[in-house]
Amino acid sequence: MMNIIPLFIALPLGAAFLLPILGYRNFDKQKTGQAKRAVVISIRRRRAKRAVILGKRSKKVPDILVNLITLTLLVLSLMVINRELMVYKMGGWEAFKGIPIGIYLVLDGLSVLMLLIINVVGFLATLYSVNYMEKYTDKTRYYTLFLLLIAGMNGVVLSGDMFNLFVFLEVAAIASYALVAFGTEAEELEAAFKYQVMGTVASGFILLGIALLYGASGTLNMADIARVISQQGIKGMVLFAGVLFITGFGLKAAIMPFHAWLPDAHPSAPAPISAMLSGVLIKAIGVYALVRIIFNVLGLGETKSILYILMALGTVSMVAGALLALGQRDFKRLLAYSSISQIGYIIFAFGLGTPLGFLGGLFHLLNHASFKSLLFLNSGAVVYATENRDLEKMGGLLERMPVTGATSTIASMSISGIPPLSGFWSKLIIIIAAIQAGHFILASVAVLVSIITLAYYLKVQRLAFFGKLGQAWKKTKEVPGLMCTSMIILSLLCVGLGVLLLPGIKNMILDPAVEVLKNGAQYANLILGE
Amino acid sequence: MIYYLLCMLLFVIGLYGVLVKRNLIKIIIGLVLMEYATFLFLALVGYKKGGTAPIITKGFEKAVFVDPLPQALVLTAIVIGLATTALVVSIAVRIYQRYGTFDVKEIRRLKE
Amino acid sequence: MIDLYILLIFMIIGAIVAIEVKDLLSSVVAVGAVGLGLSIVFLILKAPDVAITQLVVEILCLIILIRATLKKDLPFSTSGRWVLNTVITIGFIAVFLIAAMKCLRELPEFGYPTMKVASTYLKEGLSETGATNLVSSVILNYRAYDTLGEVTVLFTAVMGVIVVLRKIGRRTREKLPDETKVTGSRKIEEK
Amino acid sequence: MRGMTLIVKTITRLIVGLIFLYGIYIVFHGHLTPGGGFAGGIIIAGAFILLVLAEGSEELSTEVKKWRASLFESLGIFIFWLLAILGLFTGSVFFLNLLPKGKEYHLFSAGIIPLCNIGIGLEVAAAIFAIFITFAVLKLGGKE
Repeated sequence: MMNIIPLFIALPLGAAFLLPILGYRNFDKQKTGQAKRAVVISIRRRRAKRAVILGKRSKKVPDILVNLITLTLLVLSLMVINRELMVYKMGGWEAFKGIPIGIYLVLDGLSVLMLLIINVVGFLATLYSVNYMEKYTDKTRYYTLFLLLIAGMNGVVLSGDMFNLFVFLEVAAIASYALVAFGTEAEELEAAFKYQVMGTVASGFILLGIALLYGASGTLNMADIARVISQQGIKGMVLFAGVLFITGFGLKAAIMPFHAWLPDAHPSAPAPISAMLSGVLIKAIGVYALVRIIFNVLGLGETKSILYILMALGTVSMVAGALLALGQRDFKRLLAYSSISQIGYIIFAFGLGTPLGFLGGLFHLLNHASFKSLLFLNSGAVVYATENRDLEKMGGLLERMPVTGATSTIASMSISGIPPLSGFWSKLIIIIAAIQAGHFILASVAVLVSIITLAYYLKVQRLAFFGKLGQAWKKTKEVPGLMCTSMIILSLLCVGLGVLLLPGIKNMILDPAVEVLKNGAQYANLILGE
Repeated sequence: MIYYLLCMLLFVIGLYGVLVKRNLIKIIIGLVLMEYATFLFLALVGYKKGGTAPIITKGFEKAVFVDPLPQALVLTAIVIGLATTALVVSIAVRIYQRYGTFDVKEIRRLKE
Repeated sequence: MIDLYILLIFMIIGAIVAIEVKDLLSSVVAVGAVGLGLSIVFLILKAPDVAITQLVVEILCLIILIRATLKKDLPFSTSGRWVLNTVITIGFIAVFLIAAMKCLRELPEFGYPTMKVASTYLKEGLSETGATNLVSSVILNYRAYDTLGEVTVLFTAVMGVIVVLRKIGRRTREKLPDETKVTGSRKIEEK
Repeated sequence: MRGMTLIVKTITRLIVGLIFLYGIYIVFHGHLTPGGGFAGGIIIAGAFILLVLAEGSEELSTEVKKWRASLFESLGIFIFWLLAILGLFTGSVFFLNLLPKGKEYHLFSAGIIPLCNIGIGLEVAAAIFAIFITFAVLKLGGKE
């Protein structure tokens, strides 16, 4: 059972390393096929021809392999639900006199929640990519980078070691830089450059924070650092490192003053990647890592100043993201600004510092992954069918693309908080938590932002899918089956995720995750033992 | 203490280059300088007065060594830095192909 | 350690030159000087492994950067800095340095590291891993998983470089090469 | 990229083998002396880079070179990955150093460390060469 944990990283990595070798086989056959056809020897010619045919057939191999891998990962992540806390010691290095000397992987409630999000969205995005990525060249390398992205994120959420977290964060981040630039058009390159510069600055801050913590504590294991910090009062150091981490991970999560790269980077990527970036990446390497380090490692859950910083950042990005989204005409850009606003909700909820706030934040994180990735997939479907992203030029697409239209309506209703859908419940919890903590003004701001959200999603629906069918789109057809499948599954999730709040199911997924954050610096004792 | 401060100064110079300069290559140079500063910081943290390099030779098994762990971290970080630099330069070169310049003011979307 | 001071100040001057000089090629060369200085600093700090790697990586970085800047009509870096932006940046940097100064006091004094985990490596390293190079025993045995991640980062970057620098990225209807054009447009019609 | 003068070419041909051998030495002695897979790999790549810089890249079929470098890179990293999951197959943990430790100060010691170094060396050499060759074939024209 324990050996499941490294598989989350080893499987996608192995497949990623294998794919270029498969790609080389294809290339080699094509090359030799072309070269040798000139040679007149008939046997060779026949072989070369067969090689070309084989090459065509084996083009499907990467598709199947990658989908199998992500499906396996999904099954594995379903298997780890509702288990005890597991600590995996890499290389079998046991603690020496109570000091951990190897790298630990830790699987607790919070990691399970993140693993579920990553692998569900990852599987659906690969399913979607099979057809969608036909528009681009070099699909094999696309899959390689995609698997590396997933492996990096799984590594981040499972890691129990500061430096290891940094390394896997870089794997995910570098894969995402390359994927944003995948189309190599001017717009994509500029977005990728901006994204990478911001991302590298963030990594610099994070590495500096890690170096400071190592210098002060002499260890890199998260639990051990937490113990050292609670034993000796290194107050100033912890605060400074906390600010460094908030800057670094805030840049990765695109919280408001650090958001400048997101509205360029997310729309420029291919649609499945936009879904992964907006739905998962900014949460896994931004919000998750920030929350884990601030609450569990540095033990700043009680420190008022840090909580106020988080709340202020959250409120600002909530409001500004929504206001900026209101003015957008580009479908994907609007979605990107909306992501900033929703991340603001999540950070705000964590900043409240109460158990109900944690519950709201985590639940909203889960919901946002489902509806935002669905919306990005929808926008991809619209682009796939019409080659157009401008909302003003669309209109009446529901008639021609019923699946896309219907699923996007569900997602829009969910994100703007229409009652029976999942988005409503998480926003409700966040607002109740804010009122409970005594922040009436901020709670009313959250309600107001929710109304603005409704307004701009109504605009999307009215302009793109309802109304009169534009003259240019008479011949538009619904996208292929696999793309529809993944959109339908995600829309079912949007409707059904509210189930997670029912008593029996709540204590399987959400409660353990809230428990982890509530425990704060107790984390150390859970992992190292008393 | 002074060493640490000088190291922070190097970090800040790199940060200044990234934030203020308006040329893609200069921005990349700023990033590289920031990386160097963090490597230097890690190496400084692990230095032990009077220690030797952490390589055991026959007859000197009990010598005083400097801390090997930050050195391992720096090795990892150097390779990560190289990877980042290679990718960012390739993107910059590609942008140059499109616009014929490294100047941010000429490049539409990078203007802030 | 006077040599360390001299080298650090040399590196800082090199960094300022690299940021401020107009000619891009000179600025790349200045970065090279900083990197080589860093390599010597590693030697002084008794880290020969890191020094070797820094040296070779530095040379490689230079090759890549010079390749990017070698062009006849070299565009000179414009210093188009806006006053407000600069003032904000410098203010931020000043705050950062002051905060850093306060926090750095809590670090153990230079030359006396805590070595909580590392003392175990030094004591048990040779008998547990069999490698006499303790850095090597850390990166490939105690923390081998980090090294897997590191190799993966390099692999990812190579994939990224090849992907970013390929000639045609996107199959649009106009840009298709001749033979795929037929199948490509047929595909679009089918949908 | 054009090649260089005859003097450079001749000297390059003389020393390139030595550089290559030195890189291999660094890789193999990674667990005994400073160096290891990364430094050695980059030195090996340096030998090839020197060759390309001196001879020029026009005569080379660089497309094939790029693919082949990419292939070797995948192979190298795959070796390392296999060594990592070897522990899982034998029923215990990831990254177990399961080979005997051997005698100290000898070339064949330290379990899987030298093998890991070889895998890393191959990967790094191929990776660096792939990056270089991709940059080398690029035509830095002005506006397209």
